Amino acid sequence: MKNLDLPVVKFTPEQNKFRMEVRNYLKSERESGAFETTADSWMTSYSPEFSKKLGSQGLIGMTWPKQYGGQERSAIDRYIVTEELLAIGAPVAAHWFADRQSGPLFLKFGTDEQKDFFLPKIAKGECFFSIGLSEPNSGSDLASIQTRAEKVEGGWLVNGMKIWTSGAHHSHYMITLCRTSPKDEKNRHAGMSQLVIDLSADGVTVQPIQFLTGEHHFNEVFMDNVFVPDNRLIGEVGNGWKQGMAELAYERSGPERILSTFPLLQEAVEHLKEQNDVSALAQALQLVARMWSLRNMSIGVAQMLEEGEDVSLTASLVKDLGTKFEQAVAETVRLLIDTTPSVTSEKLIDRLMAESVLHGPGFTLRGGTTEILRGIVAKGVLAQ
Amino acid sequence: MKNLDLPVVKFTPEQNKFRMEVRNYLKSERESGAFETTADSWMTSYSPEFSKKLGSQGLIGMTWPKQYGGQERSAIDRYIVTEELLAIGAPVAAHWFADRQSGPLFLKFGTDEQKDFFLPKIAKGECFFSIGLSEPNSGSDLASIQTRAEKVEGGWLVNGMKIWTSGAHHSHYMITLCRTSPKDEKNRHAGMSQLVIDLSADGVTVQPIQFLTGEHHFNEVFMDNVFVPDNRLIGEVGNGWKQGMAELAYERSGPERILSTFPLLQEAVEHLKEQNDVSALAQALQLVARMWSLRNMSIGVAQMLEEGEDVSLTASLVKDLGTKFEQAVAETVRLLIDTTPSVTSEKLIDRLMAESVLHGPGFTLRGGTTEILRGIVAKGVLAQ
Amino acid sequence: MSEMQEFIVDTTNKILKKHVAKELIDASEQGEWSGNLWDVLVESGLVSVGIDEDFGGTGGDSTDAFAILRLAGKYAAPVPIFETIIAGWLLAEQKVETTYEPTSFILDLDNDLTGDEFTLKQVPWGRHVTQVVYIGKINNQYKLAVLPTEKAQVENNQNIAGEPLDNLRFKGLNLEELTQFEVERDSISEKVLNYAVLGKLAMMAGAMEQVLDLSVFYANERQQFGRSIGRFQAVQHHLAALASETAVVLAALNYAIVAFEEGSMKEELSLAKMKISEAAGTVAGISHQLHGAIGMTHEHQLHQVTRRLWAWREDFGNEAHWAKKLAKAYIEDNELSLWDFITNEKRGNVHAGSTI
Amino acid sequence: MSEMQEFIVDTTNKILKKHVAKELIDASEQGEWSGNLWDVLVESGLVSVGIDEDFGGTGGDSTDAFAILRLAGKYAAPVPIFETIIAGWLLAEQKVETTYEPTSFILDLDNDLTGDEFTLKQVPWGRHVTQVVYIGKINNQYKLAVLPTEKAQVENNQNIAGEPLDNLRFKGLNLEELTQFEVERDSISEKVLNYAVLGKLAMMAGAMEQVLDLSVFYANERQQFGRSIGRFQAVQHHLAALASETAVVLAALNYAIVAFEEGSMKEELSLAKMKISEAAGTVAGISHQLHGAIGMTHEHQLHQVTRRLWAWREDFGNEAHWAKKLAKAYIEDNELSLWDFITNEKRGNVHAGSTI
Repeated sequence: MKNLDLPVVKFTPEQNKFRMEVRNYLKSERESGAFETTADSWMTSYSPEFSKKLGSQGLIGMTWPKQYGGQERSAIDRYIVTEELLAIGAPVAAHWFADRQSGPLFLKFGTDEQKDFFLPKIAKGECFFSIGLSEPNSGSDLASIQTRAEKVEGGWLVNGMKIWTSGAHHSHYMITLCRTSPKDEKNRHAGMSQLVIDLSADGVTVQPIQFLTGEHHFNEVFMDNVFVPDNRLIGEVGNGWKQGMAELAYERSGPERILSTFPLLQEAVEHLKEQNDVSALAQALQLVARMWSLRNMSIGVAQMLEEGEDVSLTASLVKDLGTKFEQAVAETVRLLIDTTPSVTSEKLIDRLMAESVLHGPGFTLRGGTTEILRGIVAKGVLAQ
Repeated sequence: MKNLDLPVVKFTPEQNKFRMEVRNYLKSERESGAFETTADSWMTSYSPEFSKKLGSQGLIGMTWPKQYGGQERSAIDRYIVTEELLAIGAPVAAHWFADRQSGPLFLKFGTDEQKDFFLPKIAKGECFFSIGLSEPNSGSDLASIQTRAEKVEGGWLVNGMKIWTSGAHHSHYMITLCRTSPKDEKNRHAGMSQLVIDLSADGVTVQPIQFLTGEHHFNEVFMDNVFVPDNRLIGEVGNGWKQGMAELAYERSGPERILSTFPLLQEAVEHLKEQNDVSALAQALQLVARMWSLRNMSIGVAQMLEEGEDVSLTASLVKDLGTKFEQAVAETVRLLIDTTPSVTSEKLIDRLMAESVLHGPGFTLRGGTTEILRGIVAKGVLAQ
Repeated sequence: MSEMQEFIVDTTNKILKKHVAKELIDASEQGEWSGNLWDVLVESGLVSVGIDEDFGGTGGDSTDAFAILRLAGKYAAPVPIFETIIAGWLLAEQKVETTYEPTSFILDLDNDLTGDEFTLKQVPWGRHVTQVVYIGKINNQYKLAVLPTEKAQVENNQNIAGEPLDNLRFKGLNLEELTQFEVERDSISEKVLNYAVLGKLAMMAGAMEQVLDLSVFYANERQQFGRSIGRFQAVQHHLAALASETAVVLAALNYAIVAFEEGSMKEELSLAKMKISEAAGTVAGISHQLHGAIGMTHEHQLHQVTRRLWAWREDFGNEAHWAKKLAKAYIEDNELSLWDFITNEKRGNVHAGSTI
Repeated sequence: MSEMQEFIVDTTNKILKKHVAKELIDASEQGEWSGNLWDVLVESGLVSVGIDEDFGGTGGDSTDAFAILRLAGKYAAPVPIFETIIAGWLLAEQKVETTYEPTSFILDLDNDLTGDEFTLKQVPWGRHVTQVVYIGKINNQYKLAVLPTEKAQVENNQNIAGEPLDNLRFKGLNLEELTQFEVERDSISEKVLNYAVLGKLAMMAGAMEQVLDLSVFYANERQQFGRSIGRFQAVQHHLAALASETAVVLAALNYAIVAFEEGSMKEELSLAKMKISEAAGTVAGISHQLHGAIGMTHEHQLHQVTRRLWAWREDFGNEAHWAKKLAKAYIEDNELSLWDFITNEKRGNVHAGSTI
């Protein structure tokens, strides 16, 4: 069995100072009414205005080369910013995927033209991306997708349908996994490619999938003879699966797998502290101990990513544990504090509880279900 | 989906009176030093003297016909006695399997001669049985057993080996599942029969399997050309699997799937009550709520068994939930009371904690693992 | 189950199956009043079961009513049947004839209504009921009073299930002229909680039955990697856990109902509430894990029951609340050892009447 | 990891792998003294790591010592290496030269030794050590004192792992003549707990690594229904959970060790103890479920580590104990919001010396 130790990252005084700057900025934004704290804000709290503000503060695309509008800061600096945004429950859903996945994808596989065209706009918080992966009936088996791109003069003709596409009704583009050659049962992951689809192009229809609360975050995206020019293919033809999987590593171990319900935990701890309820606070702090440990782990993985090491196993571990932790927050807090969960309540804790409970089931489903992650991990450890 | 309601059983005043008689008897026995309370006593606490006392009190084979030494009492009366024995942690391991499984098996499938010969001795607490099912490598797949009985003049010649046989070093007989015809891959459960093997017979060797604590409860039983006379075959040749499965229903839903760690819970609750620790007591009482509900369920299944209804699904539910509850007792109590678990401790709670923790993993393994039970349940509900 | 009760269950089941479609629940959560459904329930006498015919009720006993509420929970019937039945019982005990109007009730002992302007907070179904049975203080005296909502201003609010939980601002109501009765604080509180908790527990049990049904259906239906997902071990484990929790919840509920019916109920209420509220979260969580993404959509029916489980488990205090209450009583009023406490059956020789 | 530390880990690993067989642990649990193993550890200087050479130690720092203890936990090394190392640190701080004798220590602040007859209760490895470092009162004054065990009568007792936890009855020892030092109650208590808790956490982390290794081996090895059980989804879930818990435990441990080494440790100790003690039970439970019946036998190695996890998670207070302690401190001494508290890093500019 391979050693499971991860690097211990010590934040430097400069980093701690930077963290406080970000925190103070966000607090003042909240005080000025720019946003309200919500649970699960990275998935559900959408504000193009606020994204633009963050862009102007240099807080999007932070690690990217300056030439593309980035700040050339470290992954740890970006980690700090991400944490601060989530801890305060800021509205970051609009630019989230572009910053987290699409940008890094372009940097790794994109052409110079693509980098020049997309990255500066993303970094300004003015260009939003969705990720087109799942399809009806593909379920967890992404190799079975049927959206196909046919080679035509000067580009590709795309037909098919994507589902569960977060934010497609707001986004400008969708990075779309398509079949560019027919399925080969012996090599099920071959023959797929990634295309950038302009969501305002002819032939694209976006239809809402209402979330169980009635909110609109997810969509079905229909593509009917959508023309995609050659220069909107990312990386190599047929290499889409591999590229997409590399992309997934970025999303498994970040603070958003730990902090989605943090605003509720924070509110609960403050309440119990005020009540001098040692016994209940102790139970809440047991959650904090889990969170602190997970955070150490997540930061360690971020450091490994920075150093270009393989994190497929460890990132999956973080996500599996982290999303379970996010769920545990609501289920524990409700036993410590009497609440009437309600999204319309004027009481902050009632509202945060409602948001955490209602979004809770999604935590362990999105970005790879518990079942899938555990399969990955088990295969990882069995093989070693 | 079938209705999952079970009968609600109301104990009659007579039954409640009987319960108090049994309870007082057991308390006085404990006070007189006949036994010490232990956790998991039905599996580990062996006392032929005490079994004999219970027999003389008419508390073994209670439901059987008087003609065979029974008391012709109801299944509910027997349920009451079983509960009282477990709640006080009395040493009942010696006669447990004979009373619970072997006696009923003889009553259902045995010849008159077998009933005359075995049942009165069992009811007196003088004749103990083991169950020979598992074999090395059979794991959960009992159809793969290899012990074989070959027909010879006047009986059978048995060769093979059984494993995990509880109490074989104390018992007089072992009811042994054997192959009486070769395995048929199309009907894997056919061709097996049940034979009563005299554990003192020539060719039988009993070797201890030490429990992880070093205690001796389990055994390997080797059978080398053991002759079993014709009159020691139970039921029909080739019907052993079916008979054995019917036998298992008796063992899935009884109080021993709920109460193995009850002595620890009781001790903990008394302690917390003395300490006036409302918050910790509340957490302990949450276990009591689980237990009370499970007990209602278990009594309902007992009633259905009495009425001859099919309980294969519901009994599995009780066992799955009950054994998890038994484990949860130790894991919850340790968070409410500081202990130093030790089997040699003079403090009762430290000793009960040690017993409960050490035996805990076995609760969900014995009598069908969690995995097997859940498979049974899932197939049951999916088919409806 | 008595023949009478079988008939009631059968009738209720048919009515709800016919009249409660997903769309009806959606519309109700959007603020519409399920008038047709309500009228059918009224006509069938189902909103007044457990009330003697002398007081305008349908007869039958509380066990019949709990069986109806279990079905109401199963179908997530979007009407104040729970509130109306229990308000009806409370009024009938004061010899007030039942009206068949949609009625809510609220137990708020810390509230004290005075003057001619006051607010009732978080009144279930407030916007749709014509009267509220209020149990709390009026001019510093504990009262059970009937407040017509005609003149109340409604401030919409809702619970996590989208059920109305409105603030009612009353103005110009003459408190003197209300139908009202003096009550004793502790005994009325216990009575209301007994009715309300048991009723909600029945609804939760019904909702769990529905969750299990939906899950079984989905596991049989849904294909992945070329076979129905019910054949995967992880899904089987989920199903088994759902079946287990549902069965044990029913065992808790049914025992509590029998104890109530016999007039011997004591800690059974706490224990049942503790177990069932705990199970609600487990069941909802597992069913969503099993359903995957589809279960997170508004289009799928699952959330209509899981959101109700999440809301209802908190109603009248969650399991931790009741556990603390029981712990206090256990320390203060109980001389028994734990085993004596658990097996303490005063039932079997008690036969209190149960028709209210 | 520094080169020096890699070397130490490597050496320790080789020694323990060679000398700690299952039979050695069995014999120790039966009461035998693992003399050979102890001698090798002494000769290699591993029982005196973290003590300056001026005081007879081997040098190295506490991080090296925790790395050794992690391996001692992994192999379940049946010797008082944990106790000896920490007792050595406590003595070296009082400028007492280290002796390489097997030594235990006990923090018992409520105890007050007087006269010439007294008992130390539950002394780890009491029967096998030649001296005990006692931290508690002597004639009503807080002391750190060295008690030779020569004249003590041993009453055997053991923890759930079969490790000695003996009562020592001293008679005829002159308290005046002991090597002893006055200490301040709170600061010595904090110091001892820091060392002891971190050391035990390292051992627990090592034990969990071993549990994972054994489980992976078993899942690959064991066949059922014609294939290795590692191919069953339920078993894969168990393995994934074991790997997750082990990884997160290491993340907790390593951060706490760095904070300790840098002299900035505060709540890290509580948080690590809370997480790791919690994980111990999870890991032990899952591994037994995965191993099935074989894991319940004395013959199999698994219980040698799982029983230690069950014992060690309670040592020096379990997670609930530390959570309460932290909750009290959080209420009394902390002005920060939770997020400020979690991200409050005074580290990075502190570089306290770490060799003791």
